[in-house]
Amino acid sequence: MSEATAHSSAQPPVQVPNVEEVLLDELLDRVAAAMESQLRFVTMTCLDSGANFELYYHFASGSHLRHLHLVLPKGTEVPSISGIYFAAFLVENEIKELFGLPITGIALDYHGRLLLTEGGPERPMLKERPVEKRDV
Amino acid sequence: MNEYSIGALGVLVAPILGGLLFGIDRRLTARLQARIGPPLLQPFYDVLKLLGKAPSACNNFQVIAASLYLVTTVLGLLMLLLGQDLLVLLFVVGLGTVMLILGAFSVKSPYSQLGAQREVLQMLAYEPLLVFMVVGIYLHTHSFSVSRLLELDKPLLWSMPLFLLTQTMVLGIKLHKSPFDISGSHHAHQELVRGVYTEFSGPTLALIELARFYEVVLILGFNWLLWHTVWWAGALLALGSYLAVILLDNVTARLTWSWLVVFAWVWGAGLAAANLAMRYVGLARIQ
Amino acid sequence: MTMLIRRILGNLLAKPATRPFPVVSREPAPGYRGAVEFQQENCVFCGACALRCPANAIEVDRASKVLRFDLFRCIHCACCAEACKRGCVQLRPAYHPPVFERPEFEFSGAPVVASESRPAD
Amino acid sequence: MGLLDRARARSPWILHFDAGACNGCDIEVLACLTPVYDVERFGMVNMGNPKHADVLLVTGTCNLRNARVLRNLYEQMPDPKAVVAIGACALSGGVFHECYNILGGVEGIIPVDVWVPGCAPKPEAIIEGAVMAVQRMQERRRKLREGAGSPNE
Amino acid sequence: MNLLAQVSMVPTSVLAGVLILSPVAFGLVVYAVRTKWSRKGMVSAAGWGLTLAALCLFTKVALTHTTQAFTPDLAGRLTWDIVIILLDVVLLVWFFVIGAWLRNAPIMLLAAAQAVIVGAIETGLVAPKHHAEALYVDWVTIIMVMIVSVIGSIVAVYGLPYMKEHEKHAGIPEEASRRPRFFLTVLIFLGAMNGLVLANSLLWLFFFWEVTTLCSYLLIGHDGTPDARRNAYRALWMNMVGGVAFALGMLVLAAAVGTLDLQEIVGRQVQAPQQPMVLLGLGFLVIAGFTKSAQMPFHSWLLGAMVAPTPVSALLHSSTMVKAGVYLVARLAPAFHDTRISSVIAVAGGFTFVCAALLAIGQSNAKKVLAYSTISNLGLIIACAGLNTPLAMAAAVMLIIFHAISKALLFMAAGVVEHAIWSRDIEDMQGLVSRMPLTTVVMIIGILSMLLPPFGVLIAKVAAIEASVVMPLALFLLVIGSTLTVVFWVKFAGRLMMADPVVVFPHVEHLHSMYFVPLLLLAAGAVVFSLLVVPLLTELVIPAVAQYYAFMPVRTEDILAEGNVLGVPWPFLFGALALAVLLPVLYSRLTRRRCTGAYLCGEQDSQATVTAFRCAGEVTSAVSVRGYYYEQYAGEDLHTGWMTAASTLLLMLMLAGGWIVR
Amino acid sequence: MSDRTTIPFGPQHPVLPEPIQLKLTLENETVKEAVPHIGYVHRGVEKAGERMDYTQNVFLVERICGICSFIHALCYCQGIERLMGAEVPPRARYLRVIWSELHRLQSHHLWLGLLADALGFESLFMEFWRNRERLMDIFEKTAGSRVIISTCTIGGVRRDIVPEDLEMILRELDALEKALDVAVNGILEDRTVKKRLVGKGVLPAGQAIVLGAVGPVLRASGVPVDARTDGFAAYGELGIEPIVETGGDSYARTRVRARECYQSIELVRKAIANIPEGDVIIRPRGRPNGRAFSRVEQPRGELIYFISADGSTRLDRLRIRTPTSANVPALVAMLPGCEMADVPVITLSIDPCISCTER
Repeated sequence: MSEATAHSSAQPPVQVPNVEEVLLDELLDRVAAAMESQLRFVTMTCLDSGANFELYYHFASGSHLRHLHLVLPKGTEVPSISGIYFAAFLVENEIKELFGLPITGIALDYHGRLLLTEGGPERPMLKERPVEKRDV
Repeated sequence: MNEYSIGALGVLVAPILGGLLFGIDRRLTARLQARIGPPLLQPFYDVLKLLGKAPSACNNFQVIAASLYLVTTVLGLLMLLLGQDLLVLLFVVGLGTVMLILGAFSVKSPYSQLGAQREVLQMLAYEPLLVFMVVGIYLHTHSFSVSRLLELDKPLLWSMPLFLLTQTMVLGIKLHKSPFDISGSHHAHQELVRGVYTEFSGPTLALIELARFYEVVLILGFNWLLWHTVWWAGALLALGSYLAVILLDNVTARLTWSWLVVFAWVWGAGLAAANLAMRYVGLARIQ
Repeated sequence: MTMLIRRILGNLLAKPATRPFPVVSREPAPGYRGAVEFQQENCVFCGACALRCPANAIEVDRASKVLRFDLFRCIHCACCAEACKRGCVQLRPAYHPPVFERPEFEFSGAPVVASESRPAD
Repeated sequence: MGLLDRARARSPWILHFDAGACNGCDIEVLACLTPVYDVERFGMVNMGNPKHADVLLVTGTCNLRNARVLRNLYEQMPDPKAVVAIGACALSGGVFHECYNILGGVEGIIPVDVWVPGCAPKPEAIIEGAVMAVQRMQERRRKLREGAGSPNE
Repeated sequence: MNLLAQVSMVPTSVLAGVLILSPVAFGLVVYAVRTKWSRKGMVSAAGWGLTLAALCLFTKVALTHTTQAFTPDLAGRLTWDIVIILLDVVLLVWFFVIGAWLRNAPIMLLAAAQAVIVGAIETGLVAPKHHAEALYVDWVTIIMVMIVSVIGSIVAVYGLPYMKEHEKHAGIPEEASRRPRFFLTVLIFLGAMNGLVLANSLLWLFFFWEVTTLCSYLLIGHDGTPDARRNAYRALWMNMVGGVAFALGMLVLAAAVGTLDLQEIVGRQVQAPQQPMVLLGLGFLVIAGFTKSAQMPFHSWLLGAMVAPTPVSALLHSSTMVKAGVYLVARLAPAFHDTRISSVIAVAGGFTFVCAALLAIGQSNAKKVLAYSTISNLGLIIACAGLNTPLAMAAAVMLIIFHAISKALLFMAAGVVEHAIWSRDIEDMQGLVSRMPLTTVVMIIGILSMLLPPFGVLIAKVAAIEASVVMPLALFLLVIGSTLTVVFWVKFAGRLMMADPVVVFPHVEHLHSMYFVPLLLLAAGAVVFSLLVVPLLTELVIPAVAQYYAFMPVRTEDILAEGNVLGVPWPFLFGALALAVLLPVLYSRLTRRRCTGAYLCGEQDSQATVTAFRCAGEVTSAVSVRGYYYEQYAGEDLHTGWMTAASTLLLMLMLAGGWIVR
Repeated sequence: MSDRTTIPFGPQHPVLPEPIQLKLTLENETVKEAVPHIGYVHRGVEKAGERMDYTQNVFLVERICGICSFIHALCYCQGIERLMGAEVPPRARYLRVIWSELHRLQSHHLWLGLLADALGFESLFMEFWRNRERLMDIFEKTAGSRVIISTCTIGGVRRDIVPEDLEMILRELDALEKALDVAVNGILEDRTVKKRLVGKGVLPAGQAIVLGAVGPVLRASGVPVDARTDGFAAYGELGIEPIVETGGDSYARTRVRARECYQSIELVRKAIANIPEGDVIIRPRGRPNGRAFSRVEQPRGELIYFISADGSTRLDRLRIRTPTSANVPALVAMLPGCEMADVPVITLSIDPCISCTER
């Protein structure tokens, strides 16, 4: 084994290309535009960055990924895009359930019971919530 | 040997023969799939084990249904052995099948229900074929009884060759073999789990399995009738169609119920009718 | 269909593909990451293996020099073997046989305590 | 009774339930059915229906949702029955110990008779486990019979 | 023996009078005295009277072994013939008035046509008048009289509580009750039906025939709803078409044979070479039979008739009135023995047998299934009559008996269920076994008695198939039809039996005694008569058939040699089956079984009171299983067109049959 | 009472190898509605990925799915390598292709076998799974485990394959290809199988894109999207043409997968022929920092990892989008209108991997 072609640990953070910032009120229009240009819906990603939620909407045209980036303070309601992209219903339910991000109007709403079961953890993906290890 | 001892012997020997046939089926299927397969006696182990399981049934009727299924199949076999009326035999055996279906219907379980619905359609598919075969026999002997048939000195096969095909089809349907296994199969890898058998379990299921031992002998007995003059020729004929069904099972996928009914009625009943028509025309010419 | 018929009839005539397990046990390949074995005599209880284990199957108490290994947690990734500079942990090419009861494996610096079992439930 | 015991030993029908495994153990369970391993030699058939099964093979770490299913399935299996837990996840939760939605193994949800360690265990180990489960079932019956003093159930 | 001897001394004409007139008299009392007790008393009295009279007639013939044609006397010059003619006139005028009242030209036209034709016969315009014996008694007649009187009485009694509840549900106050009119009509019908089966003179037969048409019309329209009126009207005009065909048949026969004496027509026809004209006349009568028995293409009226209160369906539209059609065809059968039209009748009957069974598969309305099954079975009986061999005729008679019992039972049970759940939909009856176990068991017995051995219907069906081997086409139809029959019955029974697998002993429902007793009687009848199938066949049916084919030597052995049904050791079979039922019951008593609910892929909700499972969103959802009706294969819309066309073609062929070279 | 039949299809169902429930609403035997109920396999891997050391995560993500475990690890490692700016040695890249393609091959064998089984074609199931055992043996010999081979790691691979073993792989693949001809002929040309597959679960290209379908499902609808064309690992050098069918039905999906088996065999052969000598691993310096996407092609389709790291040993966020979660909406859209008997076939036709979907 050889030593690596080394990078210093102080390298600048790598950035994701093709990210467009969007505001909450233009979200649906932008998604509709994506639909019109026949972009394939890839998925959504939610990040808990303290006071805010960061939402990425990932789309693809052919093999190229494009992202919409939405930052919003916790507690803000987000409209569902499943009316435009039905495929988003699964991941929207998931985000709603795991992060507690209020997404409204999901085409097929599981009401917070997609993945989690009563009596189990709630909103486990939030940062401030330490995960209790469960023992039998 | 009087007829009672024949009957008693048949009732005792048939399940052994049937179990062995199923054993051969499983063993042969395994060998066709490059496996070693279970021991030849596996079906007997299965039945014994099921008998020893804790009694569990969803309602009393299920037990009655299973027992009627068994008893009618045994009765059917007895009637065959004692040279009784074949048509009555068919309906007596049909009673058992209907009871099995009703037993499956008696539980509000979707898989059992759908399985039962499809079993009804299976009956719809094969029952006419059996009746036509019996009619074919009548046209030779002017009697519906087996005993009269046995007095015939020429094998039926010469004048009823197409019935060998329809009988093979009936066998395939009855044994739930691909492509006819719409309502339940031995291995549960199908959309209806085990179809009609889903809700039967433990000793109740054992009765059904035992009934199936008798049933396979009974159906093969029908095949045997096609060449009754030389006993081993008939047995070979029966074994041949049994092996053909196993081979077919291994080279086809399961098809759907609508296909089955159409196929059985167009091809099965078609072949049967063609053969009967040949016979009728032949008889008319003789007269 | 003809190809398949030929194939299955060929199967019928050929020897079955079934390995005669358990009559003849087939040795796993030489590099197989199977049974975890500890050479306790060389162990210095540095805890490198425990640190690297993704499944927390190894527990090392550096103070009292005790190593506990939970077979039921082990995912056979061989991280411990990679981590151990002294070669005390190795994955032998053999599989752990099934057990009726949860085995307990632990050893300490000295004296050596053999593995023993406790009832599972 | 000897005959019945022999029949029992030779005809364990299998129900396999995946309680949240990664599929690794499941495909190894399935591989047991295939020509190379062929568990049907031991009379084992994958029944897929708890009402017909004798041995329950469980893989995967449980969560609340599939634990409910697992209990239901176990409940529907007629006695005598045995449970084989397969793979690190079913044994203890394995690599998923940091996950929030696991209960950590099958034990505690239903009684387990045989543990098959490994990630994923080899098909040989799974077959061995199933055979051991049958032994366990027999032993339990023998004990029960000796204890209760009645030869029949 | 002394009593029996006395019974056999009673003149047949007296018994006939009791059978025909007493129900009418009781009916008039019911109509006049409008109290609960008069209704109960009179209907019961009529029932007992009819039953006793029928039994007396049975005993008498059994002891004397004679068939007998006779004409009862009335006072002096006034003969019953004249009374019948007068009543006929009244009846046809009544029909005309109904037509006028409905402002319906076809009805008026049909009534007028009948009047003209009957007038032409009566006035001797067509052929010189010839004396015809009015009534005739033989075994077949007696079997029919027994069915009409016994089952009719049972159904009439059952109708008492039924109609009460029926009116209560419809919100009709006691003062405005139409029950007196209802029971009057029913009782008149019973009298007329007895007259019909006893009649030997075609004119008498025609009169009673038209009375049953009228009763049917009144009873179908009894509820007075638009639906009821529409269907009553349809039943009326179709049956009047049959009436016209009947009258035409009489006309042709009167011209060609010169007599309206049924026995004589049959007798002469058997001896003489078959003349096309006579066959045409017989063909018209057969068409009349087809309309009354709701054979294709006339089957739609019987389905419409299902709007009537259920006792009507049980009595008129399954066990008795519709049997008049097949009875007539069967009566005539020896006359066209060994002719081409006989074959056409067999095929037409078989065709209806298959088609109605197919259409029954597509129905989810329980009464419609029963109606289609009735049509189907009547088709089978007609096919037997068409096959026209002693074995076939024996099968036909057996079918008439067993079908009457089972179908009346089924209709009555369906009526009880309807009054409990206020629905006729089979889907609403699913799991009935856990809500109304008693009724369901009765219903299941009824269903099983329609399709399984060792019940009589099935034995008759086997005999029919065995008889049909002489005719490949009919054979084909019978085989296909029997299989289709199994499908809809098993589906039906399956729906009733689908129970939640809970270990609670179902609460047995309380049944009104006037429901319970009739149901019990008929269910017991279905079982007992099936047990007695061998003596029934050898002692009753075969002698009847032998009388029938008096022109050819019929011996029991000959009939039985054709088929082997009776060679089967039935008692042994019964024993084995009984054992197969009893042992599990015993076993279930002795062992404690465990029920773990239905298999629902592991997601069964054991807390739920019904069979339910957890699904998306962790919600509990009840399992619902709908029956299959295969609408895409067995839908009414799909088939009615071509079936009507094909069956019409068959009827044409039958009429022309006499001219087609044999 | 409802005039429709509602039945639970799963979680435990013999034709479903994994727990998922479809609540089917039937009219006669026609499916009117199918509502998926998942969560039986949800463990919370994304959260565990934030709590475990980023190097240990390799073994965690491998166990998201045991069928394509190597490719999960590959995707994760490529993401981390991107964040650390690490360059993987060429031999390691070729070995990654070899193991990836062998995994794809075994996964497709597994799937083709399961499909045959769901069709009641037991002997064909046995045939595929018997052939698959050759691949399992290859894994055991080259990687030390049959299922979860744990050879991919950050900076390369943990084991080299010695030349004799490469030879052995080639020999085995030759034998496999011969056996595959028979089995593939069985599933693609058999009339009974065709009757069950052709025209079942049709997904037109436009709908497939809108529903976000990926992998063989998308390609079977005529859309040539294959992440391997991005050229990760050694795919750039080896060259790859996406396999496309235009039928859009279950049969087309079966064809795509069957043809991909041959493609994988070719790729492995090419990779073995061209494999360079040299190291198989580097030890990258530093810690991952920043946000990066990693995208690879799993047997089931496009697999995407989104990794957010802040320079510590724990990741800030590990988001995993698996191909099946992208194909489930397509499944929900395809099922209504099909026959009950076709439900297993259509469900299988997206090659569902529930443990991927739920993580």
